[in-house]
Amino acid sequence: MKVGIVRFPGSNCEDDAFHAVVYQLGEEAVMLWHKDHDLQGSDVIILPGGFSYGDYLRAGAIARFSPIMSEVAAHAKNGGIVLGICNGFQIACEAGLLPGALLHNDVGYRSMPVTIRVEHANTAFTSAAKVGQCLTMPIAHGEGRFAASEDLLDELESNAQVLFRYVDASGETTVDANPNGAMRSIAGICNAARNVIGLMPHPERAVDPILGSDDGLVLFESLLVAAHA
Amino acid sequence: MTRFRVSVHIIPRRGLLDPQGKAVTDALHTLGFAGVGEVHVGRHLVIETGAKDASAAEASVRTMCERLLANPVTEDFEIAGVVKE
Amino acid sequence: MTRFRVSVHIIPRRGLLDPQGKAVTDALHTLGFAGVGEVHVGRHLVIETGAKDASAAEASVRTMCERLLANPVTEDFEIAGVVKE
Amino acid sequence: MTPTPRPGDPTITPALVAEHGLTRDEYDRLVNMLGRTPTFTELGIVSALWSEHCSYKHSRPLLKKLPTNAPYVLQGPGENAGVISIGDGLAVAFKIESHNHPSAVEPYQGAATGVGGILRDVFTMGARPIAMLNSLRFGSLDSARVRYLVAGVVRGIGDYGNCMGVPTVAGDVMFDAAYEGNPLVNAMCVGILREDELIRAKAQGIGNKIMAVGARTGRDGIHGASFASEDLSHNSDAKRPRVQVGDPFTEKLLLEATLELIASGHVVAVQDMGAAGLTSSSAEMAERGDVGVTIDTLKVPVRESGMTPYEILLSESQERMLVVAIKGREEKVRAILAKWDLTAEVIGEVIAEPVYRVTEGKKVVAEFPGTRLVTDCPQYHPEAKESEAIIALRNRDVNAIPALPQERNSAWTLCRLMESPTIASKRWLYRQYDSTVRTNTVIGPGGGDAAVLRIRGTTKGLALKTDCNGRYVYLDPRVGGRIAVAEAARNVACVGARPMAITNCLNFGNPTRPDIFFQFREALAGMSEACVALGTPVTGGNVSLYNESPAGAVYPTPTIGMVGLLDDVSRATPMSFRAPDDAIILLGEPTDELGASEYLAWIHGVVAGAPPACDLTKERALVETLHESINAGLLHSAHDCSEGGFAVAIAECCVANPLALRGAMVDLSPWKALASRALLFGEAQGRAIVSTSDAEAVLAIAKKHGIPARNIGTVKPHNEGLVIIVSGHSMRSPLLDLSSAYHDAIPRAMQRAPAEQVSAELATGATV
Ligand SMILES: Nc1ncnc2c1ncn2[C@@H]1O[C@H](COP(=O)(O)OP(=O)(O)O)[C@@H](O)[C@H]1O
Ligand SMILES: [Mg+2]
Repeated sequence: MKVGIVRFPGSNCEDDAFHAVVYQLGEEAVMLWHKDHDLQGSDVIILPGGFSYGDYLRAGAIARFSPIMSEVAAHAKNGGIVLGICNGFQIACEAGLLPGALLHNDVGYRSMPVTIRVEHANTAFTSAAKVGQCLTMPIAHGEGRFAASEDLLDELESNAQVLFRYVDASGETTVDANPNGAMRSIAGICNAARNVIGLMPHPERAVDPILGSDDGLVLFESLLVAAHA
Repeated sequence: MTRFRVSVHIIPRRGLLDPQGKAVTDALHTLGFAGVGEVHVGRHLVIETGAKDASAAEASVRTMCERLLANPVTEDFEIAGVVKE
Repeated sequence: MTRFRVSVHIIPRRGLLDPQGKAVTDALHTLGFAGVGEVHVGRHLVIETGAKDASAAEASVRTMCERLLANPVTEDFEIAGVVKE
Repeated sequence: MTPTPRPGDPTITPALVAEHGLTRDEYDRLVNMLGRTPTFTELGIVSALWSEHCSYKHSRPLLKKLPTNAPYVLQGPGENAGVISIGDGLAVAFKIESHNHPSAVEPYQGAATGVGGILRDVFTMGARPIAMLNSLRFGSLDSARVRYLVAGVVRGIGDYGNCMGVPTVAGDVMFDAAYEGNPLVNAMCVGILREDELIRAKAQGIGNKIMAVGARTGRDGIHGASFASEDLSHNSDAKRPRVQVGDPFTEKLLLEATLELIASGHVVAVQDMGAAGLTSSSAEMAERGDVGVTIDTLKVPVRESGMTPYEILLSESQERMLVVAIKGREEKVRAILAKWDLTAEVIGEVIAEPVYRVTEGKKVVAEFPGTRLVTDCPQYHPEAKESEAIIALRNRDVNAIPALPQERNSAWTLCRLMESPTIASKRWLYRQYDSTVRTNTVIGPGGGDAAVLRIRGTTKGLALKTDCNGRYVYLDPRVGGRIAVAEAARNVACVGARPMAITNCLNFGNPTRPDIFFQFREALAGMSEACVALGTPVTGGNVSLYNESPAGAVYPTPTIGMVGLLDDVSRATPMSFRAPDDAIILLGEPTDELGASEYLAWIHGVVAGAPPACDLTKERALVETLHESINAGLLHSAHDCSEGGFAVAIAECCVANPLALRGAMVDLSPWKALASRALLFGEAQGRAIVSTSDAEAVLAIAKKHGIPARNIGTVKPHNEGLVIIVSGHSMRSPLLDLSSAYHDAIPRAMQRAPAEQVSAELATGATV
């Protein structure tokens, strides 16, 4: 599997994604420059976390116009896997690759571990996980409150596009377990075709027990399965 | 080409939770401004641009809003003024 | 007491760096809006408040700006409109 | 060439000279150096370079006495940052800096630009920043203004570091009325580099080009350096336009571009444009290289039209740097910057002629002979005399202070202390800091006595912590200076590291006051003694004087930033108890000392008594005991006793990790000769509480190093609470009480004033 990680000006989690793929998963990864038009034959594209263009105006609003995004969109359209983490999720929403929007947290910036529950396993990023499985990993964001119209939310639910929800230690969604006020506790979603996935928590920061959790590994392992399918 | 200064309001769509507006309301109440009701917080942009006339300037800023400045999922925009420099 | 809707612009003070405005200018240039000069990004607040008349409403919002809404060190404000509800 | 005044320049009058902060003597010195009257531009340059902030005119003679050597020190004081070797061809660059005055005026931007400045100091050495720390001092949280400052400072630190993608991993925060009008905001940055990529800020190579890199120059922050060298008075409000606005996005681009530039070999020197901007960076680079330079202000990219040379030279616009490019490589430098959407312009040259010359096009506007602008700066040796009032405070018999009636129940006292904001959990702050980005944070904020970062490609880890108890330094500067270093060393030892070196930020009042200069001299002496004893040289730092408000000077606060090295990062040890049934061992010995304690300050409102004694031989033995026990894999947790003494320390071991509360049962009967409040809440130094499943082995190691150690009890499940047997009584504290006191105190205090917070939040357009 070859993973292409896009470097936008202001990205800052691209090395973390690289390490997760190359050292923890043992797969190949390349850095893609946002001004280029070449995905270098990548099977999976990761839009990493960070503050592309400083998150000025709105998180992800400016990055979506980077030259490489037209290639990423074409890749997605052809069924290629695209994974947006944190700022990458925001970029994917702004680019229209994913529905909805990410607004300012109701409580300000939050950096802390959260637990998310896997809602569906039938995507390239969750296939190795079990439905209902709870994973612990860090969040670190100020604009992660997922929002959409009630109609769109219903549609996402009925299409099984809500992939992750914030939950408490016992696996239940509660107001206290929701770190940013996200509607319906949504932490991550996929598109209707299920090949574009976005989430606010950082699975690439939870791939090594010495850092407190390796719960994110199962998600990256899912990518392997999908890429070799 | 004439230079214009176009100002735009970008406003969070009604119905979406506006934590910032709420925080401001609460703060104003704490400070004793009891009569304050709802507060809405949006963005105010002032864009200097060249155009052949005021309506061309406005049209061009409208396009900027649609493409970049406002998020169509969560925000509305209005052109608040067009002034010749 | 009448209800008023007062709108306020809060703008980064001239001369101070406006990183947000600069990023938006650059992005608009990239998008092909070549005629764009400077862009400034501030906040637009709409405050509902009760007052005996329009000028009292305006005066009260002015105090709110001075005390809370605008940062006196880095921002200026202007009352953009007072409308009876 | 003799510079000519520019049309419109004000004439040089005694009043203008005074306005520029130069004394009569300093002005005479300048006229002597030039052999003529200075131009307005020259007066501006000298005013900045001879300000306390840039020239260290009151502190340099004493700073020279600090120990700075160790075989592994690659770069000591005098550069943008200090650098030590950590083996495997790797080195660590680190430095701490203050942004106290700007933060007092505009907390958000002041703190943010402080973070930006210290980051640049580290990456201009060729190092990639891997961690940030912050050391903060505020007045009481009862004050709305203080809460406003806390909210703004913390958000400023967070927003800047978070955007840069550098984790903020540790720090320390204290609250005391002494800091009410003048908060302290010290930020530390740590970076990693390959030893062979180390670059210095030394102009060299005649004909090489001086290039301005990064953001454009605006009118912001003109005279910030001299501003930082004045007392904060009500008058400071009038100086508000000097506030600078940070742009972390541009800084992130500058970081990437700079590292690429250094790796490319096209530049021979890199220097941050910090305080006093272009003037100070160019003059200091020239002085280090002992070369001449010439700068043309017309070539400097500006943000506003009509800027004068005076303004361009003194502007403190952020996110800018100066590089010396090898002649002929200018285009290559430009190309690298352009990749990151940044500009680089040639603004000057390294010249053979020994002058510092500034031109505006062809016209010379300032010229100084050789490097005398820097080297001829005045130095002062002020008078030092201890304040009688402080001597009286120190000599007060604090043991005679009667206990409050509620204190008959020591569990009450403990619970109150746990909610003192100085002791309470700082999670409200650090949950606003990304602490996990870069995926190296093995122990983050709140997890251990120091932060631990792994070093990829090795088995090693770095331990980092800032510390300083200004109250100790106030009551006895010599002892307080020692303790600041000793506590920082203890903290990195508690996570398993060997203390290696320190950086320091000396926050003091007005040095021309004899009582303040006494504090400065003595605190430095104490620091030096501790650095020698503990083998931790000083590699750099920062001096911030004139930290005074109308209410008086802050506590003298020499903040220590300690770097330690773990050979095996997998041994990194947390502060919280883990396994029930583990033995609890107290390393070190309680005493009857109660002076200068948090107990007296928080429970009795008394700041008095002598601070606890600090025996540096014992401190070293403790560090070695901790290091050896942890490396032998013997310890499950380690936590030192600091503010709040033994009782607070053990309560923290029980409740610091809210997801895994642990009880404990300990018996202090062996020390029944001591008064129980000194035993419980006194702050005797040289102690740590450790837990282990092999008490014998730990006691043996302690014995070998000659420190007292005793098995005092066991870790228990959470439902058994904390039980301390003291003077024949069982003192019982339910964990939920301790935990909520400890974890909720600061959030509760900060909630009290939504109004002030919101205004801070709105101030920069960032949203809630
Ligand atoms: N401003 C801060 N930023 C990040 N972490 C902090 C800050 N202040 C305190 N911490 C963290 O909280 C924990 C307790 O700090 P402190 O009370 O200073 O410890 P000690 O008293 O043992 O020296 C440490 O892990 C420290 O790094
Ligand atoms: Mg503490």
